[in-house]
Amino acid sequence: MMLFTVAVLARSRNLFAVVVLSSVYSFLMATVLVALDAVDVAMTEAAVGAGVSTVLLLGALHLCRTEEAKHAQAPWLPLAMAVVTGGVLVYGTYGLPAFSDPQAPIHQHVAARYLKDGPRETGVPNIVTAVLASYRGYDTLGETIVVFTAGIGVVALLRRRRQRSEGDR
Amino acid sequence: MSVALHMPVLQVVVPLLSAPLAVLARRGSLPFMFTTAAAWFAFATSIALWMEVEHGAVLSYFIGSWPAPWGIEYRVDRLSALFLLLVSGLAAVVLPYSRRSIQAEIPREQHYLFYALFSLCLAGLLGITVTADAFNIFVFLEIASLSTYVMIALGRDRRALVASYQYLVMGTIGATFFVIGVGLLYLMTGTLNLPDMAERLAAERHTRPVLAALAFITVGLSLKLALFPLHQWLPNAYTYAPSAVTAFLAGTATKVSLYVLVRFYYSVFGESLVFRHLPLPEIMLLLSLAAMFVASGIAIFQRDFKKLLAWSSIGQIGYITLGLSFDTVTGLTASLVNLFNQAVTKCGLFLLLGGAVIVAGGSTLERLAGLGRTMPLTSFGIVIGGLGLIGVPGTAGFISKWYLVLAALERGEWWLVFAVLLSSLLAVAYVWRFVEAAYFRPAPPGRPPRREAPASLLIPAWLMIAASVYFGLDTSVTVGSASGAAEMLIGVKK
Amino acid sequence: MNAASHFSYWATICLMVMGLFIVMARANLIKKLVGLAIFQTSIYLLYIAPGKLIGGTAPIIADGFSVYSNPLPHVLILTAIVVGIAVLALGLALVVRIREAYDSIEEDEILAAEERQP
Amino acid sequence: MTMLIDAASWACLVAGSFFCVVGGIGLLRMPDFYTRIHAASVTETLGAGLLLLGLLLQAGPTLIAAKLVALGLLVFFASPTAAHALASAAMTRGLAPLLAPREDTPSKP
Amino acid sequence: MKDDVVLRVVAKLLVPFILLFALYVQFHGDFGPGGGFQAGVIIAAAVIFYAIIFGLPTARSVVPDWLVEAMVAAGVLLYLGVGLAGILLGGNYLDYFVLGATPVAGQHRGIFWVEAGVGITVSGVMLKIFYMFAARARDK
Amino acid sequence: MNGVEHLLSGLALPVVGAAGVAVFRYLPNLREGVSLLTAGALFFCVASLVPSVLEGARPGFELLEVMPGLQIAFRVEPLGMLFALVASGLWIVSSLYSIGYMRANGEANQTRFYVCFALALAATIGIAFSANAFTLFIFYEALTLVTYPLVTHHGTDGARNGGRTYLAVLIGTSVVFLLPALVFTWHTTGTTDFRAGGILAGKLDPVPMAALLALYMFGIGKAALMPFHRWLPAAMVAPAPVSALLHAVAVVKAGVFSVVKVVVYLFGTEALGNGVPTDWLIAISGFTILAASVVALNADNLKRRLAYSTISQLSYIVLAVAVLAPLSMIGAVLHIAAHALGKITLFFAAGAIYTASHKTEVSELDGIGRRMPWTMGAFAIGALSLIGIPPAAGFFSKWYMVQGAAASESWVALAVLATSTLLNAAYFLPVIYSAFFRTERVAPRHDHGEAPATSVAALVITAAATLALPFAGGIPLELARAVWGGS
Amino acid sequence: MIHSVSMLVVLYLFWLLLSGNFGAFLLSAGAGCAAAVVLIARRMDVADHEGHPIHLGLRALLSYWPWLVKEIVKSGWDVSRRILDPRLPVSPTLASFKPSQKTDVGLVIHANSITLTPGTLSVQVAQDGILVHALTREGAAALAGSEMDRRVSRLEDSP
Amino acid sequence: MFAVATVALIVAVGLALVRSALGPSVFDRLLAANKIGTCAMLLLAVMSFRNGRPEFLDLALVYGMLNIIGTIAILKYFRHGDLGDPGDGDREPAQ
Ligand code: NA
Ligand code: NA
Repeated sequence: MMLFTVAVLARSRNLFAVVVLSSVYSFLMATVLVALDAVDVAMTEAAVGAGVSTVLLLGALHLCRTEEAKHAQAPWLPLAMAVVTGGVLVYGTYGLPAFSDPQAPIHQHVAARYLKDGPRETGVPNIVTAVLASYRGYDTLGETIVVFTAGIGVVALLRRRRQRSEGDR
Repeated sequence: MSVALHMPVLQVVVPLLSAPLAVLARRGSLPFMFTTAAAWFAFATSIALWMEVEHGAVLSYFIGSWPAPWGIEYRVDRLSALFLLLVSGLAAVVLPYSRRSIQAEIPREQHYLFYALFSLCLAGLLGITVTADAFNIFVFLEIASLSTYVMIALGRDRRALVASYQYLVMGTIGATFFVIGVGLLYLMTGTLNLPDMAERLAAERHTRPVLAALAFITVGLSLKLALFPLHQWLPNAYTYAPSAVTAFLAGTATKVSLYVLVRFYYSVFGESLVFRHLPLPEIMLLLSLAAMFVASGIAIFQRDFKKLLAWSSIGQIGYITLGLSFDTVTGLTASLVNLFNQAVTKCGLFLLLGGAVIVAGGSTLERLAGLGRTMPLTSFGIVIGGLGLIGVPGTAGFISKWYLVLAALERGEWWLVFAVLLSSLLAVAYVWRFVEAAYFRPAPPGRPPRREAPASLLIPAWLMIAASVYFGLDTSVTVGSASGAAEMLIGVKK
Repeated sequence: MNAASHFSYWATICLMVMGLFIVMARANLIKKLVGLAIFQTSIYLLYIAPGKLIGGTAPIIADGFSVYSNPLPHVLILTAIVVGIAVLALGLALVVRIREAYDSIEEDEILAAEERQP
Repeated sequence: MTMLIDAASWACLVAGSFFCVVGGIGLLRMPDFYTRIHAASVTETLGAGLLLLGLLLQAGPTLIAAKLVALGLLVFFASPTAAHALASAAMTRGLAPLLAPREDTPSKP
Repeated sequence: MKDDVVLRVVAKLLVPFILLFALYVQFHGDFGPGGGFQAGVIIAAAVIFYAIIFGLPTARSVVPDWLVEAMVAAGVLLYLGVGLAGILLGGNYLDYFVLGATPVAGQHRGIFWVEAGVGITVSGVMLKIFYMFAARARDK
Repeated sequence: MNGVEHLLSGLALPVVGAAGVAVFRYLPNLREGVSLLTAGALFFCVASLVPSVLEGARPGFELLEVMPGLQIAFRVEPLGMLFALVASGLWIVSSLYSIGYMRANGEANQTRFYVCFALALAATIGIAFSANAFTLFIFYEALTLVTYPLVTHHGTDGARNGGRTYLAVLIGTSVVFLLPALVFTWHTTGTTDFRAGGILAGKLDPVPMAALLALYMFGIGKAALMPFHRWLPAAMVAPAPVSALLHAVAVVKAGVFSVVKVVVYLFGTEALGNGVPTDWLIAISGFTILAASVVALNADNLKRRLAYSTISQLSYIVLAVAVLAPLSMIGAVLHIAAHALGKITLFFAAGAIYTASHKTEVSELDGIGRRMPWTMGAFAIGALSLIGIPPAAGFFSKWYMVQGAAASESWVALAVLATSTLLNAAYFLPVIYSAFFRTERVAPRHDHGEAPATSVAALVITAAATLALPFAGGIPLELARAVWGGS
Repeated sequence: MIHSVSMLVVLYLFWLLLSGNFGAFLLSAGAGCAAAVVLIARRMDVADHEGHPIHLGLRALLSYWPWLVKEIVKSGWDVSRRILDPRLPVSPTLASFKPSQKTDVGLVIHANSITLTPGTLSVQVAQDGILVHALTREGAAALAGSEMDRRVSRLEDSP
Repeated sequence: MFAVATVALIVAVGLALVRSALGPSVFDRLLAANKIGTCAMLLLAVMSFRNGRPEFLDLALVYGMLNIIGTIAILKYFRHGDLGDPGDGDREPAQ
């Protein structure tokens, strides 16, 4: 279903429809994520994908044009490149542990300790939170900094300048 | 508590801290002072770290006191120390320069944002260099990249916006490729800590996902480091960004991506996998040669000197990857030395050019005509830097070339020796376009007869140029560290 | 190595190919960004699907459960989502500025305008 | 008693599922935008309501039930608002509704 | 859209509950899904919802720009500060063990403040970004 | 002062002089005074080293070690001593000459001219006293770069094109051939030191050795071995004092000096003699001698004729080296000095003619000897020396070469020497003949006599030196012999 | 003020229901959060009779809602049958009528009740008239002066 | 029985997806998207019971809230072409 959404999205030239579809896509993705037990991720994806990014896209769309121009160029080269990339990944995935294999390295090594010792060491039952904020708290610091960067970046780009007009030459 | 103990992390945290402080301070010169102080602190720290690891020690720092594969580890060895030194050193020089240069290029009410972004970029680059965690690399890569995109877009020309957009798209694709590669590695090893990953990969016999990971990481980072066919974002980004940004980026951004590549090749995958089982060295060799000839060739025909230097950077990246593709201690040394020297030289050139742009009002060769007379110090500095690009003895560029030729000779491939040297002749051609414009053409009408760039721009710029000459004469820091790092990575005992 | 055990990878790959295709083939700057976002979301599945254990449950420790899916990919992907939205926000801000400067958000029109600019 | 509640719960779930699908079919079959809203509202009222009721019966008098009630209230307030906003916006933008002629075949089935 | 009576009334009804729910998500990240990031996004969404219904100027006077910008920086500073507190109390950076009487109490305290930092910055940034886009549109 | 201090001051003086020139840029008299003074001081400084070197002292020091086994270091040895002596001596006269020439022709940018000139001398002294090939290479490249502004002095399109060719050939050859040769040498031996008997001896098989030799021979583009000779005629756009500098004082001399030094101290003549093929070098240098002479014969432009003459004369030295006989080596070394004196005289004369009459073509020179007797007299002496007619200096150097060639039974070399002598005569004698024995076909636009006094003085001095060299106490010969003192 | 206090209570209840954790920290945090939200709500000007309609009598609500649910089920079933009927027997109609409610809250309850019942949809809502889109002519005809209108008005009037 | 509900909801989502792909008007797509949001929310509620983790109802609540906010945002944009427009004359907020 997600693939279907994306396919329609790729074909759709009305950018507005693209926004709607991408929000649908996020809902679907979030639901799939819940099915995969990633509830924290699902909540984030729903909030970000269906909420914030929809609003952002609308905000941008308002300032731009809502119809995509028609293009004559044959997209064979991009298609070929995308397919080659996919091919490499296909190649790579044959050799990965099978789905839901409890013997796979990811279930055996680091994560196993998080699940085993996490509650005792951090006192937090939600292991995702424990890992996020404590074991890998530094990554989350980085993530917060990323958000911060985006914030001041957007301010730097979009704040109206008072005295001067656009400095374009 | 002792600061010395926490140097690896403070190195990154202090610049990170200066960004929100700059945002809070907003007006006045506080943002500038925070950022500069942070950069100088980082530089001092990196010198201290460099001295500590120079004789082979490896510093390990566990963030949050969680031991290695469970928490995030910071790890300083010879290789990372060299890059820390480079990145923080350039920042420490560029920042004082930026004070005057952005006054001319960026509206005043955005200055505090610029400084905040600069700190973030610096922190991001340092973080990439010092971390031993694959995913943490990605996070800091994004911090550096996002701040870079914005800083590029702050350029005065509207083309800066498009350049920034293109960089954003290509950079994000590159970063995502990197994450895919890291993901495959994680799936195979269950860990994100690089040394741990390396250990587990050595025991791993299912190589297909690992090879795919190698491919993704290579392509992703090649995008970021602008390896030849993936370089499209670079020329415009460098050309239209504010001068201080260009100077800093040219010296650091692509270089740090290369660091990550080297790190993954030697410290994670292991050279036998990367270089023996795949045609990767051959491909990299060909692409490097293509970069050296095609990009340098394109540089010759540029009308804008900033863009010319940008194309030259792409060509120079070819030299760096060429050394890498040799997979020898000398080759890697050549690559690292080249990278270091090139960073210093290019930074100096862009800084000088920034001053010229402010005074002359543009960087096209027409505008720079007669610069030798109107701005003698600036244009003489550019000539010295240009000689460094050519690789004239007595400049850092010569040392780079020397090692590259040596590495090619060791392999007994004379055609490569000649290819390297012939392509460096292209540098003569493009550098001489500036020389002829500056010294043989009259200044365009309306330019003041003789006005140098302000001292606050000239001094940092000349500092870099002087450094590029210094590293051409005393190679104990560059070659010493680089060969030490190369020996460490390839596993040769001295 | 049957197809079913790799279904999630295939889905990932299809999403990735489509996203990448949109980024590269479409000239509209906003559409490109949407493609980029989809491309980025493909890695969610790449990371998270292998972390799922059939019979396991979400990694929130509770009575009555003993098998939990792997929490680490969740943490990583949370970060990836944040990065994605940050990139999208910046990209859109850039598009807005580009549109103001060039009066277009079609890549080829903009490049043509750049050609004309001295 | 438990069995009775279970049976009622199952019945509610099945009925809710049925109305959800019906709403989906209506969304496809209806001739224009405004009529499709009517179809959708079947899902959002009967479908959602019955499903939540079914779950509520499963949950019993716990905090979970309270959350389900909160969810129900949310749907109760939000879905008509969304439908109204949709219709109103469409009308404002001049999307003309497809109207039946004055005298038509009897509309009762 | 304030002129639409249905939207106005329903928005007035919902916004406080969304805000409270966001805070709930913030405080219960330890026990269930959610945490600082999600809470920050939902808070921003609530304010954005308010701004959509009642207009940007109204929203900007309720949650003024200076406050948003301060939040953007303050959250990051809080996070960084928790890390430095670890160093000051004799541990490593972001070491929570030293923050409390027992290691687990320290972890709790550290996680709480760190999540708070994330929440503050994220809500500030999301709101700021929305303000920027919407304000630019109004200026046009 | 001991040797090292002399050496140091020898290296530093021109740089100090250049700085002094720059300081006094608004005071022309003082500026040129500084220039002359520096030249004199340098010559004194260099000359004062001669006795101790002849006694066997080899003062030297290491400035810094760039990489392991790769130092910037200096050492005085007889060959460099001779070269430095010639260069610094000629700097005095060329300074003298320049003053007259530059003022009379109202040239622009004179300060830059004098600064670059002094820096060129600094580079030359660096080359002369370099203790290893690496140091030599550094100063060799520096010489290219500091002479570039001199070549393009006029700043015209023609000057720019000439400058491009100059740089392209010199930098091109040194980067593409000389640098890898150097790296290879270092890689093979771990050093690039100049040592008596060579450092490569026994380290390489004959064929790689010959290949390396080829890299060096073509890499030293300043020696103008064909096909890399184009830069020399291209550089003729420069003012006459610059041509003197290029052809006599510094640049080409640095080239052949490097050739000799590389062959003697890196390869070692004995090592080369042991089965390393060198016939190709004799052939190429022989061809260069003859071909350049033929071109010179057909050139009407006087400076062009002189330029091709230089190309041909330089290859004498390469040829003499390629013969590998001790006597021919001595001839080669002597020829560096002899050609320097002769050629500088000729260029001074050409410049003086241009300054006085604005004539550049050989066909315009009929009867000019009567208007400018001193100039043309000196020209005649220089020409005779280069043809190899006794008692001028050129005769002696050629004589050693012939003896060496005969001793090593290199008949090809002998034939080349003989033929080229005839060709030399054929392109020089007609000039002298028409200058003195023909009448002016067209009256000059303005009546003129000799060039300014300083110029004339300079060329008279060099002409006299050409004649005096063989009799000057045998110092050059002793130095030349001292090169092979060890072997 | 009364609205604020009541809102505080309701929000705190909401917190307790969501949380289900009665530790001291979370209990006090909940109180703090509820208070904070009330403060923001006051700033936002949403803590008034519209945003927090406590004046509507609880008893009236308790009698209105079941009736509404019954209506929804009835018309929902009707619309479902039409959707599944192969002939698709619909006759979309636009109709306008004047509601009898005096307050905005009442109007909104009425309008949303119309929309909630499948088959009718309020398109434009104002004191002087509600524009309704109905799936069938019969549905449209039944609106003016309907029982729903009366019941909502009664709800509005009740203490 | 949860399975029945799950399948039914997935089918409903599929049908709505078709509508969102067909359009024809933007409002049709939006309606479909809104319905998908509702179905996804219900799906989550059902799944949380199926997996025995009822605390995930929080997630469903998030879905519901964002569903309405997203829909209103898009509509607001469509009515006024602007997200920050107050609709009618500016009103000073009460302090
Ligand atoms: Na959490
Ligand atoms: Na309805």
